[in-house]
Formats: sequence, C-alpha cells, structure tokens
Amino acid sequence: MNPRIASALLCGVVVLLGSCQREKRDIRPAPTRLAIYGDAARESTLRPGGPVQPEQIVTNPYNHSAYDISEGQRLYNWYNCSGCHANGGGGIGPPLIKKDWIYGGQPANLFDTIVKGRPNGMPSWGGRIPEYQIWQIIAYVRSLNGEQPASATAGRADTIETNSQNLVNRTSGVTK
Amino acid sequence: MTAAKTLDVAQLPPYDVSSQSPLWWGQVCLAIIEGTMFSILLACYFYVRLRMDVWPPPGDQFPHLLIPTLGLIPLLLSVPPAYYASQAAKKNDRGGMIRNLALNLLFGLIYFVLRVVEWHSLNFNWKADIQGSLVWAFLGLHTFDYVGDLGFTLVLLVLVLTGRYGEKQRLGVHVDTVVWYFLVAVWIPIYIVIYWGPRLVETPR
Amino acid sequence: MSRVAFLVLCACALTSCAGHQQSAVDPAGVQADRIAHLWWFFFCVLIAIFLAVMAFTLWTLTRRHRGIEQEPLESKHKPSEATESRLTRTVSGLVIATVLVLLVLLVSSITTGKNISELRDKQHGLIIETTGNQWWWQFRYLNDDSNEILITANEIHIPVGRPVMIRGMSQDVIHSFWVPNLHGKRDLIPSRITEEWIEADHPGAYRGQCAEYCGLQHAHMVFWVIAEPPEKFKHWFDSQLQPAATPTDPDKLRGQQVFLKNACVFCHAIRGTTAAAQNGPDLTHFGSRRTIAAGTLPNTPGNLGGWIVDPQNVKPGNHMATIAVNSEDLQPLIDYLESLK
Amino acid sequence: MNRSDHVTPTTGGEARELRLLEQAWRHPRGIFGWLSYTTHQAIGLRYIVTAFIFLLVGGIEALLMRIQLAVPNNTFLSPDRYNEIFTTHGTTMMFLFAVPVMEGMGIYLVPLMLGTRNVAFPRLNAFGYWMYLCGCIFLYWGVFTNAAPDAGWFAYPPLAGPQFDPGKRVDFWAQMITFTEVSAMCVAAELIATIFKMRAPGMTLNRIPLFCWSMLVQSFMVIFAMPSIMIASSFLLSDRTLGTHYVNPAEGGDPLLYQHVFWFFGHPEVYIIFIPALGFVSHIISAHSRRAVFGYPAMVLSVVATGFIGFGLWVHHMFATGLPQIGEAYFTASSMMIAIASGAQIFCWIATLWTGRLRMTTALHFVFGFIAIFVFGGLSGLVLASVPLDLQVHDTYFVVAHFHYVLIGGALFPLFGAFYHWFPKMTGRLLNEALGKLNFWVLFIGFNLTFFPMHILGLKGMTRRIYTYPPEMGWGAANHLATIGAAIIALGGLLFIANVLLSRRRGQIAGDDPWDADTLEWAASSPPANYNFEYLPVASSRSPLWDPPEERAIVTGLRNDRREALVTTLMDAEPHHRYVLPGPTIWPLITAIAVTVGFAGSVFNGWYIFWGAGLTGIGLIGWFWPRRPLELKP
Repeated sequence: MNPRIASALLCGVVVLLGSCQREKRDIRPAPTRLAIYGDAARESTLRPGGPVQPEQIVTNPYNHSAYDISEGQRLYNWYNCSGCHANGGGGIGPPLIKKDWIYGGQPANLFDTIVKGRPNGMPSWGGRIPEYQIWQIIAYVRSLNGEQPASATAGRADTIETNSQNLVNRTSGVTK
Repeated sequence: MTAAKTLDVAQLPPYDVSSQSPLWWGQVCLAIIEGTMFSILLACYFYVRLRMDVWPPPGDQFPHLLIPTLGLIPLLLSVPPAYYASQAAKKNDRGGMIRNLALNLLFGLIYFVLRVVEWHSLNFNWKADIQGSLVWAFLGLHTFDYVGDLGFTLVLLVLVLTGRYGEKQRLGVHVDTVVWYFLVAVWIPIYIVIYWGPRLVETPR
Repeated sequence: MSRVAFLVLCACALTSCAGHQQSAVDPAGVQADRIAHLWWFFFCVLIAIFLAVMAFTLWTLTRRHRGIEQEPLESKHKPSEATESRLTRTVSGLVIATVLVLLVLLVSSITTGKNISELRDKQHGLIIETTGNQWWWQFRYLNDDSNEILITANEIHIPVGRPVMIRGMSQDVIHSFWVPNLHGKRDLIPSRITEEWIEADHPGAYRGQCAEYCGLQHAHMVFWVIAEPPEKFKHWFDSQLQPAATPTDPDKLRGQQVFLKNACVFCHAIRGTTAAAQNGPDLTHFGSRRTIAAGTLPNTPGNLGGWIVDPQNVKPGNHMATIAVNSEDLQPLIDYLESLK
Repeated sequence: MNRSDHVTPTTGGEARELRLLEQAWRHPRGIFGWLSYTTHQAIGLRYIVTAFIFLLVGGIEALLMRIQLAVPNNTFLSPDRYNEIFTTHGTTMMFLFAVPVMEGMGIYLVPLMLGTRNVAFPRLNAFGYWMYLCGCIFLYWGVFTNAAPDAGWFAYPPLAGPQFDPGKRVDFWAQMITFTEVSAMCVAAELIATIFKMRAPGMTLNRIPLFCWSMLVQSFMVIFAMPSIMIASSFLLSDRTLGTHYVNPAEGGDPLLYQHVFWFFGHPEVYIIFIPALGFVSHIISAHSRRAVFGYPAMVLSVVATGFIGFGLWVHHMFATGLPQIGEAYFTASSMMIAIASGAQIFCWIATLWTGRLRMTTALHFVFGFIAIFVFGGLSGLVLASVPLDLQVHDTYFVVAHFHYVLIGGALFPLFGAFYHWFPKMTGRLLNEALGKLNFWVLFIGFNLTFFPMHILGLKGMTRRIYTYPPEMGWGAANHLATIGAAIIALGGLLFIANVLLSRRRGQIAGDDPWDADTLEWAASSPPANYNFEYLPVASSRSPLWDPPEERAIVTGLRNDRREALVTTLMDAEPHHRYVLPGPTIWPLITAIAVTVGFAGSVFNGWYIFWGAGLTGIGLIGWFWPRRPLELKP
C-alpha cells in the first residue's frame, strides 16, 4: 500500500459521487424544451382565479439549478418585476415572500400567472419572453421562499441588504 | 573505522520545561499566525471605515461599553494565575498547578459569560452591513480561539487533578500560558477598536 | 547562442507587427507612444544584461581546465585567498552595477509615468462615460446640454488630436478598458469611478478588448475606437444624435413591429421608438457599427440573422435571450436593424 | 566515490544498542500502521509523491488549454469548461503542487542536513500531510462533480462573489485554500522549531546549510503570508454562503479590499515557492563544482532580504486599478529592489561555478537551465514592475510568460535538479544520467518553445484567460508554436517518470555519498534509516564532510531504547537537553478527518463548523492523552 494507490482509490470514490443537479449549467436551452413545457403549461386546466388543482403540477426544468436561479434573479430585475414586487417584499404588486398565494404558488400556477397575466395589473408575458426564462424566474421566485435548496441559492446579492430579519428600517452607509 | 572524538550527552536531562523546548517555539509560531490574522482584520476594519462617510453605518447602535469594559477585569485577572501555573509546572508543584489552573479557568469562564451576554446585545448581525460582518469576525475568531484554550486548560487541570501527568503535561501547562497571554494581549487592541473606535472618531449624523 | 538568434528573431517579430490593430508596440496615441519608447529602452537594456549573464555562465564551462586548476581545490574545497578576494571584488562590483542599472530603469519608468499622466488642454477634452457589462460596452458621450448626450455601444469615434477622458464604471463585475495602440489599461470597478485620458495621433480604427477576466465571454468583449479628423467626427456625432427614422417601406416597417412585439424591447433601446430599455446595447444606429455582439461577428445581414436566431451558439453564455422568431418575421427584422444607419 | 562516514567508537555492545535503536524507530505494520507513520522521511516522500501526482494533473489541464488555443476559433472546449480548467490548473499548480512539494523536500532534507532524527513535531507533521491530502481530494471532488472553480486562481469578487458565480464552484476553491494553508502552517511551525532548536551540536547560525536557511525564511514567510489568504478566502466564502458583506460595495464592503488582502499573500507566495529552490541550487552547485558556495554570508543575507522585501510589493499586481502616483513609484522601487537580492545570488553562484571544477551531471544541467530561464524571467519581471509598461502588459500573455519563466525556471528546474541530486539519498539508487540529460534538453527546449512566444503574444495584445481568438488577430502562429512546445514538455515529463521508475528498480547502487558532497545528509546511509544517524553527527564546520576525518566528532549518550533526539541552543547550537520524540500514532489522521468534516460540511451548511470543532476537540484529546510511562527515566 503506497500513497499513489491510496490517492488513486480516493479519487475513484470521488468520481463515483457523480454530478449533481445544483451545478448544471444549461447555457444553450434547446428549443424543444421551450415547446414542450410551453404547451404543457398552456394546456393545463388552470384558469385565472380558478381553483388550484395540485395534480396539474408541471415540473420546473430548472428546479434546484443554481445557475438558472441566478439567471432568474437577473431577469427578475431586467424585466422589471422588481418594479411592482420589489425584492419580493411587494409594493404596487403583492409580495412574493409568503406562503399564501392568490393564484397558487406551485410552479405551474406561477407559470400561468406570468404567461397569462392576472387582473389588477399583472401583465401577460406569454409569447413575449421565452418560456425557459419564465421557468428561470419561477425558480428564483420560489428560492425567495426557501423552496430551493439553500446550497443552490446565493448567500446574498451585491445589493443593499434587504433581509428583514436582520434589522428594521435600516439604510446602508454611503460609500465614498 | 577511525576512533573519532565523541561528545557525550548522557548527563543532559531527558526533558526540559522551559522556553528552551521546541514545543514552546512551535506554540509561539502558532501565536504569531493568529496575531497576523487579527492584525490583517484590524487593517481591513480601518480600510473600510475610511471609505465610509458615516460610522457606524446608520442603523447600527454604538457597541455597548459597560460589559466589555467590565469584562477586562476578569480577563486581566486570569493572567497572573496562568503565570504562577507555569512556574509551578516548572517546579513540578502539583498543588500550585491545580490552584492556579483552577483560578485561570474560573476567571476565564467569568469573562466568557460576559462576552456572550454582550455579544447577544448587539443589534446588528453579520448580514447587516460591513461593520456587522467585521465585528462578528473579530468576536467569532477570538471566541473560537478562546474557547479552544479554555478547553485545553480544562483538560490539563483534569489531568493534573487525576495525577495522570508527567513532563509532557507540565510542558503543556507551560506553553498553554503562552497562548493565554497572547489571547489576552490581542484582545486589548480589538476591544479598543471595535468598542471605542466608533465613539472616538464619531461622525455627525 | 541559438537563443541570441531567437531574441533577434523575436525583436523582428515585434517590429514586424506594425499596422496591427491591437498592439502595444504599434502606438497611435501620445501615451502609447511614450510607453512604447520606454519598452524599447527596457528591451535593449535587459537583453544586454541577459546576454552578458549568459556569456559569463557559459564561459564557466569553457575555462574549466585553465588556471584555477593549478590551485589546490580538493584539499579544503576552496581556492586560494587571492582568488576569493578577486571574486569578492568582482561580485560586489557587479551588485553595484545592478543597483545603478535599476536606478536608471526606475527613473526612466517614473518620468514616463509622469508624462503619460499629463496631456495638453484637458479642459477641452471629450468625456466618455464607459460602462462595462457582461459582455459588452456602453459608452455615453457626456455633455452639459442633456440633448447632446449620446449613448452608443461597443464602438466609439474620437477626434484626432483631442484628449478624451474615459470615465470608467461597471454594472456587474470588474472589467478593464484597454486599447493597446492608444494607452494602457484601466480597470472598471463596481462602486468606483476610474479615469483615463487617451488621445489619438493619427486616424485609424483601433481594437480594444476587456483585459480583466470577467466570466464566460471574456474573450468576446471587444470594442472599436475609430479616430478620425475633427470635422469627420463632428459629422458622425451629429448623425448619431439623431433618433432612428421611422421606416417608410412596408418590409422595414414590419421589421420594426417585430422588434417592438418581441422580447427585444425589454433589453434594447431604439431612440425614436417606444423601445427604451438599457439592459442591452443601444441599437439606435446599429446599422452603422462594424460588428455584432461586442466584436464577435462582422456586421452583415447573414451574421445578424444567425445571431438573432441562436445567440447562444454564436457567443455561449451571453445574456441575449433566445427568442423564437418565425421565419417570415426574421428577414424584415434584419432589414430594419441593418437600415438603422 | 563511496566513502563511509560512520565514524563510530569501538565500544562493546554496539550491536545491541543498534538493535534497540532499530526497535525504537521501527514502523508499525499493516494498513493502520502505514497510516500512523510519523518519521520525516516517510511523510516527506508522501508530500513529494502526492504533489507530483497533482503536477501531472495540472499538466494535463495545461495541455487541454493549449489544444483549445492551438488554432483560432477553436471549439475543442466550451468557454465554461475552459474557465474551469484554467482556474483548476492555476490552483492545482500553486496550492496542490508547488508549495507542498517544496515543503515535502524541506521535511525530508532539513532534519538530515541538521543532523537530527526527526522534525520537532512528528505528529503535527503527519497531521499537516493528511490535511493537505484532504484538501486535494476536496478540490477534485468539486472538479469531478462539475463544480470546478471557474473564477481564476485569485477569484476576484464580484465575479467570484455570490451573485455572479452561482453554485458551489468558488466555495470549493475557497475552502481548499483553508485546507492547504493549515497544512502549510503546520509545516512552517515545525520546521522553524526544528531549525532553531534541533541542529547538530556545533552548527552555529553561520554553519546552517543554505537550504535550511531557505526553508527557515520560507517558513517565516508562510507564517506571515498564509493568514492573509485565509482571511481573503474566508471573506469570499462567508460572503457567498453566510451573506456577509466584506466585498459588497452596497453595504460598505469593497472588491479591492479582497485584492489587497489576496495579493499581500499572493506575492510572497511566489517567494514561498521559489526560495527553497534557491537552496537546492546552492547545494547542487557546491556539490558538483567541488567547492563551497562562494559568499555564504551574502547568500544568507539576500535570501533573508528577499523574504522581507517580498511583503512590500503586492500592489504591483493592482497597478491597473488606478492608484495614487506616489504609491505606484514606491511599489515600482520595491519591486525592483528584489532584483538586487536575486542578482547578488546569481553572481555568487556564477562565481562558484567559475572557480570550481565542474562535473557536468544532470543536476548541474538543470542548474544551468535554471540560471538561463530564471534570469530571463527576472528581467521580464522588471518590465512588470514599471507602472507604464505594466499598464500595457498586465493581464496579457506577457504576464503568463513571465510567471511561467520565474516559476518553472525558478522553481521547477531546480526541483528536477534536486531530484537528480537527492534521489540516491532517498532510494539508494542513482537516476540514469544519460536519460537525465535527454530529459533536461527536452524540457528546456519544450519550455522555451511554449512560453517564449507568449511574450510576443502579450505585446501584440492577446489578453489572458480568453478561451479563443479570431484568426485576423494574427496570434495563431505563436499559439500553435506554444502548443507544440507544450507537447514537448509533456514528453519531458514522461521521460522523467520513466527514469524514476527504471532507476528505482535497476538504477546504479549509490553509496552514502555518491557526489562526495559536503553536508550532513550524505553522512547518513542511503536510503536513511528511520533514525537517520546511529550516532548524531557534530557539525565541525560549514562543510562537515569535507573536513578531514580526525576533525569530525559524533554524539554519544542518547538513549537508544526510545525515540530520543538532542535539543541545542538557538545561536551556538550548544547541547541543552535530550528530547523524546513521539512515536507512530493514528490520531493525527483521525483529527484531520474531523477537521475535514467541519471544513467540507461548512461549505454546504454553516453549522458543520461546530460539529467539526467538536469532533476535532475529541481528536486532539486523544492525540494529547498522556500515555505511560508518564515520568521519563533519565
């Protein structure tokens, strides 16, 4: 038994651990996926304001994927979701950090909400932004509620700390 | 095989409880490492503080002064026992070691309690802002070392009490004090900076 | 000695890259010129030192069986005191020489540093606010008159002989602004504003590239600096200030509708239309630019089509959305964008 | 050639004493025994072998990069993969190869050169190795689970921060740092204690072998530099996982703070790697040019000076961030001062070669290669020290060329030389000289072919860390040349491995002192016994083995029935007391595993720090628990 063999064995074990969902970086989303999930959600029997039917769950292809959660975070600001929902705390629109959803909090419900829009201000984004981005945004929004594994979500963003449990109504010091 | 000059060392003692022991030097090296860490953290503290107009950042209370200042008393009181413990260890005086280690541990624990109380009274945590992050880094790192050395002292005390000790353990008592002096000494500048600093260089709100 | 040949060869290689559009040794600006002079000075001094040291080192091989062999080395493994003291003198002399050479290099470097930091009539300088983004450049020509502020992307024009200040900042990570033919780099750092003055001596198109590793497409974060005579620049500037004209022929009109209906409008701006987002490059005068996607492709209708249909194939990992444009919409869109001169 | 230096008194019962000594130092048997070795030769070799495995891994990564860059617009690697590979390459070479291999050489050679029996803290030594091994496995666990770091080996935030590098990639990197730093600090502490307190009697400060001086300076640099990187990587890690704000400008943090803290380590790191190499060169030169190195005091002084100045020039990595001009001038000056120290050493070596009788062995070949490449790299370093020039070549291939010239030329070539020089001591057999010279020339040519063109690429504007480049840039030819060179280097590496494997089996038997060298390690048998010396030697001069036998002396009176060594005074190395070294134990491994649980787990969940701390406490108690006999018989 010498160190060479030892470390070789250990490396072998390591390889067997294989890859994991969290680190998947689907940089170039395949068009097929766009179609499939798009249709799946479109044809779901969910109706605006209608009863939530749990059996109609469509799985989010980007669930648990750290890369797509952070992409979702970027798009959340780029597409100005933050304009109404702020950083999840809500403003003009309802807060997204919560447990009780008006139109259901399952991925498929969120997908419907974003695609079809909702009364009183939520615009319909269907057909305007590609589905894979909608799923990325959903992944991010659900991460706000801790519905994504902590190991896949970032400790913070490069912004002013908005996490309410730290401090009430504080603002950052001005930096030179 | 030429008969060569020989240097006979049979008369030399097989151990030595003093700063001549390699272990003492190793302990000093570890203290230097820790010290460097704390100095770099202090440098970082001043670096970020100089970039801020307002300090502490709005929303952060000024850290309390009372408890940390009171805490210095048991902390400093714990030093003489450490010294006498090491002397006793050199003289292999069991009673002296027990007494002083116990005192050292007692004062150490009193201070530790005060530290925890004061820490809990801070109204900002590490996620709050840069001051929160740095202050928690200081407290965290120092408390970590501190608890570690308390544990080490405790184990030594137990060994001496149960009489299960020899030169190695006496040497342990001796070098343990090096760490203790260091932990006390390094806390003074940190205390001044994180508790008095914001006051001394207070900025208008 | 083959190394010498190699060095000469490399010197030729360096000088031979004249006319190159992204080269530190082919200066087209005041500062780059001074730096290049400093470089060639260093080059000669350092190569001379290197050759000298190598000569001494290799000589030790040739003189193995000469004079010192007579000296009794083996006994104490030490040459005579005379040799030792001679060596001491030589070595100390060489150390002193090193110090002097270093002083010369230090002084020359610091003086050049001072020179490149000062430019004539900075007060009449142009100020371009440069923002680094993953992975493209936004440029804003600042002006006291707010209607005179010009926003463009990935390509700037500057007047020859007039100092230009690059006010650098970043939206996301650290980037670095570098046009080797004009000047050295300056990092663009989030939360900071860095400044660098550049000035072009003679007209030309100079390629710049992000020089601080900034993620997936660091390799494709290119921009062009086009230096032209003041009057030509003025003309360019005025034309760029104009909003995009609403197209007249139906094909381009349809292209505009496609642009406004699709996700394009969430990221891009075209002045004169409702598209005003700043997440991506401003496309008001897209047709007038040389390249697509921050220097990734030459700006041709074909490339543009490929870019729109599958951006992640052209520049994997970039932030342009893969939108499903159906085939009959694509051509009008391309025509429209290319018409934005 | 082979000269027996075991001058032993002709007393009776010697055989019995020798048996006792063998007994006291025998390795325990079995796999658990193997895991609990504490002799410095065993641990040193483990460091060296492990580090070499990772040299190969890093080299393979380098080849992949060269293939990708061989031609313009190549699609051999995706940008994502390329970024992972160049980051892993840099990290592996710096943290998993260069530093550990130098430490391994130090652990192996220093006690031998000092004429003692083991390092001062054998168990800490073992612990350090296990921590290093765990760090290697930890990083490559990430690599194999598609979580290879991809933010460059210095991981600048915000690119490496929580927002722009999602997932665990950079966390693996940052935590790997902690592992390797802990290991490095253990080695530094024990080497300092060893060199200060366990030198052979008579080895006063001005008789310490130059390699031990190098390791002393290197250890002090580790002690002052490594805490800095630990702080930096902890900042990054806690920002990413706990949500602290050290590098978050919005909350008062600063990305440049990280750069300062990192480079305050990062520049000394270069000297940490290359100062031991200076020691190798001195010993190889004096042994193969048959004379003591010229200007011993100057050599020592310049090594120490390098150690100090090394901390004063980190900012020259940050010139492009835009600093006040006066600061720039200062750092330019200090960066150039380093050249004085290095220059003095080079001159002393040349003077030594000049007046010596050269024996052109492979080791000496590598030293000549070192001088050529290292001088060249040092000179291009002056270009980087000058602010205006640095603004042009910073972060281009010129820099890549420069640091490969100083690191490969300055550290790897001496290291290969050291292997050809000390391999007989380690294995008892000589490496094949003919194969060795071939090995040298292939490496030398391949190296220059690979890295010389990069200077030109840099000046022609090719920036660092780009995964491809368009054909019209005119970078294709030089890159193609570099790729060919890389292949040649790989061939050289294979030649070396072949030579080692062949010579270990049927290489020519080397005596104790095949080179007729002067330092004490050659007085031990090859390979050395676990106790190194039957009778500890006395250092009669700077080159003890070149003294006439009648001047040499040995130490008697150490007990042979336990692992006993001699502690001497700091300055004059007067015998002070005897010192019983701990024997083999499994506890360092257990403790290392406990620490690993804490470190590795905390990447995913902060609470693991406390679990790890608890387990570590248990491990340490087991480690230090008193064993009989408590009182040592004198």
